[in-house]
Amino acid sequence: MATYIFYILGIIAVVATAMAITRRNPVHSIIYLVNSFFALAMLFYLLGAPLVAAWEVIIYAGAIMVLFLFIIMMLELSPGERADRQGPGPLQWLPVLLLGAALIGCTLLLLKLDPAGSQNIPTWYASPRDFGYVLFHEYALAIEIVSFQLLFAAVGAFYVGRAGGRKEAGGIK
Amino acid sequence: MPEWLLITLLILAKLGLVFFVLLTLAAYLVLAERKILGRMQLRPGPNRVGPFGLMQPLADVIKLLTKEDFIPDQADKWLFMLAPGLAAVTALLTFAVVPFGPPLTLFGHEVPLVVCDLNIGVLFFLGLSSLAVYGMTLGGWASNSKYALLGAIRGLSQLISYELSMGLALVPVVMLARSFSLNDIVMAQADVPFALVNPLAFLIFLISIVAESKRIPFDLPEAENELVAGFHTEYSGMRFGLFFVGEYINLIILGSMLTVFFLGGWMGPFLPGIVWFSIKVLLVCFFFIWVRGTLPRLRYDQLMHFGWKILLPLSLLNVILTGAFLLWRQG
Amino acid sequence: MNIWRDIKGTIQPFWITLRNMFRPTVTIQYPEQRAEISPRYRGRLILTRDPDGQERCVACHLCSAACPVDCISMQATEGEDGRRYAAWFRINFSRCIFCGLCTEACPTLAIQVTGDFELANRNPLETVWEKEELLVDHCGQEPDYNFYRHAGIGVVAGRGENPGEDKPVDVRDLMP
Amino acid sequence: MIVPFEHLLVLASLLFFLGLMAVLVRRNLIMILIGVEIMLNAAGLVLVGASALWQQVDGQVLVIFLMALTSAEVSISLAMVVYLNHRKQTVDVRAFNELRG
Amino acid sequence: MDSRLLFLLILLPLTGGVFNACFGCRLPRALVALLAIGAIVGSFGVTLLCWPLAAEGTQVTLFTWLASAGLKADIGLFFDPLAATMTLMVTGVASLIHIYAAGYMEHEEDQARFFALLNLFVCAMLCIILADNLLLLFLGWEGVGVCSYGLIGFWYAKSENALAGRKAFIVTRIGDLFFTIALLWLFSLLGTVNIAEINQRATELDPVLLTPLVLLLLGGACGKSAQFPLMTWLPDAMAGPTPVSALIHAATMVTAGVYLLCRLFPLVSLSATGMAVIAAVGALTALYAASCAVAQREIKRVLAYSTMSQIGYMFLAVGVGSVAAAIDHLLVHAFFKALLFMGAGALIHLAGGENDIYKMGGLKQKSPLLFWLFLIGILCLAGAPLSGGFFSMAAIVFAAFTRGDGFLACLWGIGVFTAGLTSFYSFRLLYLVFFGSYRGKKTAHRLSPLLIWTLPPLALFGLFGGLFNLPHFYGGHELLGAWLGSTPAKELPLVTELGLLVLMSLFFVAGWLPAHLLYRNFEVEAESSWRRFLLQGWRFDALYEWLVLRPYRFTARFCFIAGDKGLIDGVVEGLGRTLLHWGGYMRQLATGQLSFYLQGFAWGLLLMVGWLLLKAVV
Repeated sequence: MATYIFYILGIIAVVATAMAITRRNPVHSIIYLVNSFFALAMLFYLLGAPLVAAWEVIIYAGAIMVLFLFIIMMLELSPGERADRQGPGPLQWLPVLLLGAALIGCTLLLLKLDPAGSQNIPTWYASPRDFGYVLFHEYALAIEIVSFQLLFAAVGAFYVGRAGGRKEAGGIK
Repeated sequence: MPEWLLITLLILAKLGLVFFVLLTLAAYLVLAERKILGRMQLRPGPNRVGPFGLMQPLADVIKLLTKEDFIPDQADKWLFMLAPGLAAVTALLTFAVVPFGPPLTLFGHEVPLVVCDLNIGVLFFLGLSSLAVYGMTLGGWASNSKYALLGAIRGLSQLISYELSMGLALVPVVMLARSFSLNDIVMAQADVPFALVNPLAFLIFLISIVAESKRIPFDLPEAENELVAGFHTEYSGMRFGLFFVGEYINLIILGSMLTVFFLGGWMGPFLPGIVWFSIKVLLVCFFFIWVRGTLPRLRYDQLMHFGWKILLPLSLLNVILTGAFLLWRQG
Repeated sequence: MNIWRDIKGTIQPFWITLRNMFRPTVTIQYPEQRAEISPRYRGRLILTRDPDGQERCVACHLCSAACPVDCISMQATEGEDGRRYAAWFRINFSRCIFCGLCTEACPTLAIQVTGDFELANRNPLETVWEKEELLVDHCGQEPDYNFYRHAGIGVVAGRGENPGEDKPVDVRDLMP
Repeated sequence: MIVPFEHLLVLASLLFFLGLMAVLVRRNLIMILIGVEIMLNAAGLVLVGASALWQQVDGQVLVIFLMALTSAEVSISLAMVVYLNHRKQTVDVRAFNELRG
Repeated sequence: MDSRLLFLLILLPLTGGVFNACFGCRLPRALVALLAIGAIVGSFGVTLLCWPLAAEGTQVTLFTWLASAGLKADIGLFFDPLAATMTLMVTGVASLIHIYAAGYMEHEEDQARFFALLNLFVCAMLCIILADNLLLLFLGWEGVGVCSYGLIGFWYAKSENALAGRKAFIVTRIGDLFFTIALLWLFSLLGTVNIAEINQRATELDPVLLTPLVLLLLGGACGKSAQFPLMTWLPDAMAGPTPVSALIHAATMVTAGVYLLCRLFPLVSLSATGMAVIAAVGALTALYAASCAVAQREIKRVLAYSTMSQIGYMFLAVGVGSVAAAIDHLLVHAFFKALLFMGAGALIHLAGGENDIYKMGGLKQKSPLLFWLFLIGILCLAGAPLSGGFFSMAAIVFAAFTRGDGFLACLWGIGVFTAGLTSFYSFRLLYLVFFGSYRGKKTAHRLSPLLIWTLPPLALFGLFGGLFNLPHFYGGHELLGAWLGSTPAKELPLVTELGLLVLMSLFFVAGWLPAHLLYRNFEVEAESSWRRFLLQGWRFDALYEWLVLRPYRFTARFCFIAGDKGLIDGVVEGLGRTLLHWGGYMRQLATGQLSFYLQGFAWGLLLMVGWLLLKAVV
């Protein structure tokens, strides 16, 4: 049962992501992306990480994507999306294609090389309590560092977006 | 009868019951709001359709259903049609984790009076409430109208801002209850509701959910005298109705969340749990209406300043204080 | 301190609205209950008659000139005895704003306001009232006033000889 | 019991590949950022999968850090997008080539 | 009683200070002052409450502050009789001075900053007194330095005030350096920073090392207590507001050095040389400062030099091994010197902001009450028989006498002579200020009642403070000495004691008489080079300028021109130019197109993955 759900969700994620990156209208691609993230969140839940799943929805779908939406709406990017009129040249998509092929090749090779056959992921459940325990005991320093980074990001975003920057930009224009 | 069938049936029954009750309640909440606001303004409110105007919701639904469903020419049709549904569904889904009564014994089974007792119910609620932004935002954007866009942007930034303090106000609750499950949180309030244990968190959460519900005094996304009708300016007929019903369902959800997190859920003496729960939720809903009848709308900059400069630091402080308190009590 | 004032100012109105909930409403259940209208209420316009039963209106157009929304129109005509009256007189009540300026302008007190406000209608054309509908069989608010008593009816003969007109006063008779 | 670990890796590398595609091929700054988000999520999927495979919470903890870093990155980069859009009234990457030597 | 209550002592002023610092500028002025006063008075109350804990010596630990590789420093307090006495004095005097300051600073801007610094200062001072380890003590030590810097330069808009603050900070830093070295050395020798442990294990130390250690500690103490040769900052520090001078530069901070030596007395007393140096430094400073005070014209500078001189006495007492005498003098001195400073502040107000004593005079008529209070202070300072100052000073002189070898006898002579000088300049001050006719031009300010009514308690303590440690000879019981647990002074023959007493009294009179004759009806004083020499504090400032500052500046300039500009800039710029040249070729690669760079990434990644794949297959 869980196996089928896994594959279904995987297909949803891949298709939604593919739709997302090919849309002309950024708002549409964000809708697809939210779908994809939803599928991913459920995959996380399936893999025994309910907290991560919840955060995937809260942070990615609920905050980051909304931020994207906000910026798109604020900048009033026209649905025609001026940037992508011309199609991409082969120089641009060729390395990606090769890289993708290589990556998947790597994985398949791994599959082949593994003498014990493919390892199965067992069902497993990490309770919020265990999670918090590990997070705040073994990774306390990392939390400090990451929180500092968030602080710097906030300050940086404020600095870049402050009124002074606008004025300067106006001068150049 | 096989076990799983029984369970499925029970869940379906609960689901149907909840949906039916919720939708009816939302419809009658509209009526109640109009009546109560009327009383506050020294007028009787709707009283023509049926006795005391009790059939008014039905009349409204009929009116909305028979109105012309209008889609603006330049609108993004796909999103325009999707958005109201999104708004209503995200509001409805949240009720899945709300425990509205103590477990019930039925057919020899213990049936918890909650559609689905997730052990991360708090996060489920936060996740869905963060998704509630989409319905409004996409609706406003897809309308391709200045008023709607402005309303949507306003609403978006307002909801994001107040979600932070809402989430942070829940952290002390989780700390006190030592669980993310709403059922456990209710259980933890058997003696004293958290509103008395941590009144600051209660206040912050209360203000935040008023802001989350986009109602007066935080109704900037749909400020009538500035933006016509804000994000749903271009909507008519049942699509508008969905937004409208979504808003009121959201109201009930937020009320029941407040009840669960701070007012002790279904805990209470003498009366059965479900009655206590309903009373509390209805009281909270009355409070919402009362606020609407009393306070004027904030200015946009005041709203943002209040959210980021007062509510957010206050909620952070509250988290720290609660942590310190718990640490101290442990010794 | 300011913050206490703010908190008080936020909480006080809650009490006021709550108190209002338990006060009697000021709304009147209209079709069943009727409002008591003040005697000075400015409702639908009428054309009154003088105590003799004659029309008061002399079609002077002052009312239509005074009307800010131009809802009054008429055609003046003259009887054989020189008495002026309106050939037709029309008030468009869908434009009328019930300001009462016409009644103040009227020299003969012909056009007057009443307390009637029930003019709603499904057909906009029916809100245009003609003279026949406007004219009433009573004197309105000034029952004793009779314009022609003072002014004479019309100028068809010399002074004091027109119908219904008193002889002119010889001012020398008035000397002491 | 659920799936072989390799299948999860294939799924993740597919997602990663799609994200990379968006980054390299699209010229809209916002779409490039979206591509970055997709790649980060693919990495998160591998971490969660690994966490489940070895029955340890550490992988999930790393996903949390990943999310925190992402939000920092997004806030800065979107602020820069706004700034750039104010400068040139466009979000086409080709317009921003001041670093040309 | 919960011994953890002791932490309130430090926490109350800390809270008050931090609160005032953060929110003070938004609160009404009265509330700011009230908060600050409340914090200190609360602290005083806690001291009284905790008094019984001191008898046994209570040790409490709140939490471990630092713990790494052998170094373990707790936030811990040690409340023994010595600390308790000091705490009581500091909180008591500080309470009165806070109240006084509320009146004194009534019309100043930045009250919040002032009171925040004052509260934090008290907090740091209590940290010094109560710390159970040297690291925490050092924290307080630096804390008082910082707060004193901020307070001396409180009116920073005038540059000489800011300079005075800086000077005090830098000069005391020199002392702190010695203290730091001593601290680290002690840690490396004994492996602990706990004071009790250090004192216990002091005998384990190599006697050869002991003397330098004690000298280093003395250096630290000298810096804080303005002893020779680091004394130049104290007269300049009078630029600060008068309550600050009263609190910091008379009663508390400057006595920190004495306290430090008393705290570590078991260690210090092991080195005979060190003790001798301490005594010598004390006696020399006492003489030097007293001689300077004779010629000063500013009222607060006279008091500053007298403070320096009195602390010299305390050092002398420590040097001759009488901790009880030192602490007794410290206490009494704190009371009467705070009284004198606060009185001086009131006098300056009364003279309309004038602080030149040559331009005062006749103030007795203006405020008789102030005159009497000031007179008490002057009597104590001058060591008038039976006043508090007399007993404590006499105890020190006795102690020096009883040790009685040639060197100490010499110091004893200096001490006695200085007592005469002290008497002279004290009465000079008194006569110049209160007698004769008013020589100034400015009109008096109104005196706030707070300025007067905080003085009587201090006068009371100053006058009768000597009774605490009244020697057996006068029928007393040496209460303080017993309380501190120090060895009682050697009993002298009755004749000797009486002789000494008479001698002290004689010197008092010998100081008073010339002052009476010269200054009772003072008009104008002739300038003389000798007087100028004394006025400028033996020209030590100029000496230091010539000896230390000029070579320092020269070296700095040399380093800047030769080292920084020539060597470093040359290398760096040359490197930069080379890189610039080569960079010209590389710039072709930088197209400015984001996608171009990203493609580079992708190709690189492809190479890596491809190579891995190849390696796996082959």
